[in-house]
Amino acid sequence: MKPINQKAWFLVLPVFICVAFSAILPLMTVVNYSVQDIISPERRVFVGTEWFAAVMRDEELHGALLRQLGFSLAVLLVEIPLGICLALSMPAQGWKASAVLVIVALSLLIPWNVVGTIWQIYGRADIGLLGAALQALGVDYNYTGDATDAWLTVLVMDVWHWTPLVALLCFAGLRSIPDAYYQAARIDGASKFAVFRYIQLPKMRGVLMIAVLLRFMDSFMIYTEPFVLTGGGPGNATTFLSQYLTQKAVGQFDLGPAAAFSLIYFLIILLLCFILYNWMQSLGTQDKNEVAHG
Amino acid sequence: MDERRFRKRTIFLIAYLLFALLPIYWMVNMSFKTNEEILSSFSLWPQHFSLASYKTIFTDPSWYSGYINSLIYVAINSVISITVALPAAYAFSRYSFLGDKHVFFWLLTNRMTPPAVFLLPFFQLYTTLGLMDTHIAVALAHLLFNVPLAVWILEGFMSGIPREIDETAYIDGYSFPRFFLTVFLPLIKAGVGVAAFFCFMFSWVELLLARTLTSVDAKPIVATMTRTVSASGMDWSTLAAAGTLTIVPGAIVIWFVRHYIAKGFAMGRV
Amino acid sequence: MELTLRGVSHKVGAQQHLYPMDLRLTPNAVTVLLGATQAGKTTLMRLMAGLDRPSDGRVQVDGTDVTGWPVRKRDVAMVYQQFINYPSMTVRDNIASPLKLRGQLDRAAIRKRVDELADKLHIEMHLDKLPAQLSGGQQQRVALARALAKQAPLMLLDEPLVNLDYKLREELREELGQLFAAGQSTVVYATTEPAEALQLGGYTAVMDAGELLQYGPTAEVFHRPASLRVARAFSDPPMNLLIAQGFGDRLQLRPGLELALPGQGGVTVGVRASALRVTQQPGDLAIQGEVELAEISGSDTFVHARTEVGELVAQLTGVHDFELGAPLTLYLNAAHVHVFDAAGLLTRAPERRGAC
Amino acid sequence: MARIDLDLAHAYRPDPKADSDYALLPLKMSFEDGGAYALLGPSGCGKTTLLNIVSGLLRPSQGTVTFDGRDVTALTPQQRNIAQVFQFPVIYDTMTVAENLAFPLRNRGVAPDRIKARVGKIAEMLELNGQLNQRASGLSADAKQKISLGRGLVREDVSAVLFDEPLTVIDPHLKWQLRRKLKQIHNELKLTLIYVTHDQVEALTFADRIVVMTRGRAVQVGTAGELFERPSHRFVGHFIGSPGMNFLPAALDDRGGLSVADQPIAGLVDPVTGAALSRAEPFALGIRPEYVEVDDVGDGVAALPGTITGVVAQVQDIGTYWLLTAKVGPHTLKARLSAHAQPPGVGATVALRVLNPHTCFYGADERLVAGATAPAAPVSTAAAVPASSSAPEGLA
Repeated sequence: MKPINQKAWFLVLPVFICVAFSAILPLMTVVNYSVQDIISPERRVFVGTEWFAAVMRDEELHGALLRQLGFSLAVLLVEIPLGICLALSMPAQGWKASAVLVIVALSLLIPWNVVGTIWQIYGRADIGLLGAALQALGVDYNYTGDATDAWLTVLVMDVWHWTPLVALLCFAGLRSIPDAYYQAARIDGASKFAVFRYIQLPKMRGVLMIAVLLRFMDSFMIYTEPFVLTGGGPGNATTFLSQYLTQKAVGQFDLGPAAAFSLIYFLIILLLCFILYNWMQSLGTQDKNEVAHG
Repeated sequence: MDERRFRKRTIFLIAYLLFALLPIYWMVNMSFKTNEEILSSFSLWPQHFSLASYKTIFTDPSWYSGYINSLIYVAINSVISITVALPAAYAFSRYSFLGDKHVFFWLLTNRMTPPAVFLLPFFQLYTTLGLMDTHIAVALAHLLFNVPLAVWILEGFMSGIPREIDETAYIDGYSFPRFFLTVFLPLIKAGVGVAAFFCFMFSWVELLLARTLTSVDAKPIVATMTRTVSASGMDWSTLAAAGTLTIVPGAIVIWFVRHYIAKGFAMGRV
Repeated sequence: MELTLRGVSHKVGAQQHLYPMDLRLTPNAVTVLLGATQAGKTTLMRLMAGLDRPSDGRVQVDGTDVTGWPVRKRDVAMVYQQFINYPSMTVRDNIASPLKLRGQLDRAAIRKRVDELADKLHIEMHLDKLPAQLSGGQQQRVALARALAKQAPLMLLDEPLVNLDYKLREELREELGQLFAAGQSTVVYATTEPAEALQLGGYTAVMDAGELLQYGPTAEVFHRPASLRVARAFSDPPMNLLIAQGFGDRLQLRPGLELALPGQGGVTVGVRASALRVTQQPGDLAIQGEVELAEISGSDTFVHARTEVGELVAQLTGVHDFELGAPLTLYLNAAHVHVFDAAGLLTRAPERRGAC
Repeated sequence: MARIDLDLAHAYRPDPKADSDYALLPLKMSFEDGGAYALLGPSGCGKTTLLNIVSGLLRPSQGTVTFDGRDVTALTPQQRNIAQVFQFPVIYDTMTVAENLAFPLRNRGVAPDRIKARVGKIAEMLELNGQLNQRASGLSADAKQKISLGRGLVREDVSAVLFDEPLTVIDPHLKWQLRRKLKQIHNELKLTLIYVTHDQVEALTFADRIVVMTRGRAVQVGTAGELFERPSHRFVGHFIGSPGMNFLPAALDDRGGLSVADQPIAGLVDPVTGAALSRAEPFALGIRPEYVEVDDVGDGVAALPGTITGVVAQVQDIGTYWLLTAKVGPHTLKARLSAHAQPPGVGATVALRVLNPHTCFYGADERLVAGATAPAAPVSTAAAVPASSSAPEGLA
């Protein structure tokens, strides 16, 4: 039981100031813009919720939101199971483990636009290994032209880029399982699947929650990689929420709708984060008292 | 039965490692070819090995200044994030206080907010403050994402240290600052290392804010690279070389924290 | 150093961890806090050390009120259950840290003091190792050395031996007895084992569910428990409690089974396991029964028997083998019995010969 | 159920030379079918290594392990069909109690109704029948340990059930209930049980025969009575009993007169013991505090045979008995007086009778050479042969 100590606020103050400076101030400006029509720096007209209503009705936005949700769900459906399998297949200790860890974690450290560039080169039919290979196999693959090809390439790129995060989280979860559990399972004659289903999965629940939270949130705000790879094309097949918002805010400089949409986007994130965080806490406390004497 | 399952597992692992390494290999391979060779022939290995593109990067100030700028603001950001996050993580890990749950959740939501949402406000804020196109601007902007992450990871590692060690130190007569520096910090060296790794990782890879808040003086490598995309005729070779060079710092950092990577990713929760 | 608690109680959220109590620790003596887990021993000890602040009541040291003082200002030393040392420092630095912080002694004096303590606790050969390289027992010795280095007027030990091997516990308990006897500080020692309280001697405060039941010299509290609750808390194996009816000059356990003791109405007869014997002596009361289980604890055998007056536990010296279900006659001398009235308060205790 | 025979050793290094290279010194031992055995010793004495070798989690570097004559040295725990209860409760969190108990049978493809009957019977025996449908993760530590045990007991063909200090995380006041439950189950099912612990109370209570180990060597195997009355090694005398056995240096002069701690002792040693004691090398006299008789020394009182005089250093009221610590020259001797006796005052000189049927004598190699003529508790049939290796004795 943690002792109550209000003086602890002094320790938290520096963080509060830093994050407030770069969070609350900008948020106020966004709110400020979202309720005004700025015709020129001098003339500003209060328009209340007009921008919000406009954004709600904006067809293009609906398209972008649907594509974003579809993309994020696809990311989860592919990356979580793939990450688990990868974690299960990674060696436990020794130099092999370190080598595999470094190779697997490498993609997480590549700047996002370089990831885009890599796949941009990799996928081209004329100079890319993947493009050339697919063409040799007779598959007509052109991610710049065909919408589904583009969407699939962005998905595979994201899988290539972020699955290691899920894998490393699950790997950490597996590491925390005491050896006695595996011995008990061997003694009980449990099959490989039973060991996974009844020992490894329950123990990985905590980290899997973190993985789902991180992956869903990060994919929900993806911008750079698709922008570099397909520029949101062909048409708006791979234009997701962040890119749509950036076009509106920096591209066309119509600040009102952009600010309104920013707020809505932020509220969606807040809501999803709240749900997942509480679910994680309830699972966490359940694990905590179990592992208390583990 | 054991061998068959073992072989199945290693095949899957090797397949994934190939899937992970091939694209990188292809870029590195291209970085040693000249543009002509890239466009003319298709080969798995550069016919005539050329370091031309690397030479251009290391000589052309607009290129290598990008790396220097990136490293500067990443370093600033990491130092600020860690020094600020350490006391806060200690407070969250050791005490409960009014609204601690809400502040922790608020920090988490900041980590999850899309940079795009704050694009415009940062732009306005830094222009009014006259901080546009400076390393500090990008470093401060990235604080919004790195500080919550650092607090979360450090809090996880700190909760692993029994509270009785703090009490024993206070009983022995340690004052809080002396205890924190001489006793507590050495115990969470791993945590600080991993938190620094994550701060580095995030601000080194982020493009949107870094490009928007800088124009010339503090333009990071990530921004200079997007410039070549719109240049006439794709200078693929230099682009590939620049890309390869951005991977090098990442690989070095991973090697240093490889033992704590897994634990760090789980935010010390494991 | 005299520590006094005036009306101290502690409430955490809705839960009352400690009910109001007054306690004056006999200065420069060992006080054992005896009670089952969750009896509030650790909570009380943390209040005495100043690690926590009591919900209300006053903590006084030699008359001055130190209730709110931060633990740094209080001159106390504490040893925890799970051998707490500074993992990043060598054993020598661990022991020297309180001395260095106090700053009264120069380097040579500190070094001499540390070596002296290391010899006393038999860890002189480990001084340059890290605590993690030592065994559990050795790590606890380092924590003890650090606590002793301070020579604080108040020294608190929270079940220091519970995580150690059985035999190591026995050795360290004896060493602690000698260390406390030599020292001149007030010692508070928390434990769940009555045997530890008896072996350390000094004074005992029996606690149960957050209440302080009785405080007095250890032998006194053991032989004359004020109430049934104290008797239950201060006996291992549990004291045999038999319902009896008092008829003026005799107590009837069952028709035909009577003790020649004064008593009126419903009483409870408390028989310690050591009071029951298998050898008959003149004037004994014989109780028939059969063996349910025989447990061997150290140098004694505890025989659980189902008898005509219910389940009884007898303690026999040495190792004895009993067939399960074998018939057994237990003998009891009326003089060796405790009697508690209907309210559970002690009315009669066996008279005691020998040094009290 | 199986009779387990061990004839092995386990070394840290491929070519062990000195004692310290061995995690387990060469030992030859057998566990009777249906017997309850305890491996008792301080931390790091090799008892858990021995348990892991029996369970198959660890292969001995040399020697064999046989179950009912069948060589199982290379077999896995599953193939050896053993069950094990670990130090902290190991249960499948997402399952209910019933599913936990049924798990091993389901893996062996036993028919569902057979499983149900078997689980019901074992749950009844473990008093878990009330909680069969609860989630296993929510139960208390001792209930979880029962489930862990139950997973072994449900299998009718289990060869042995191994325990690795199972009571470590149990609350002190619940420990004796679980100990009693284990003993009752052993009486009912007659399974071979091997129990590792450092706590002599658990070992002496739970097991019929106890293997006392130290520094990788099985020093003595015997019943609680044998270990208490005739410890075959000084370590066993010290380790068993609370407080342990007193040891005093003794010597035999050429006339056969015995002197203990440089004090000549009146009365002669009985011929059998006298013959065994060597004239030349020094040896030690071992006597348990419970068997030391203490009398006042008065000028009128004749010196009783077999007594030495000492000065009382400390008198402790342990409640159920008085513990007297006496100084005999530089040596200390502990003696136990009954709670109702009148203890002598500190500083008084007392006569300590150390020569009686319970006295043991130990040679320079710390092994029992003679004595303890008192009849030990009835010795059960098969006596296990303790290790008699030639390796040098390196005992602290």
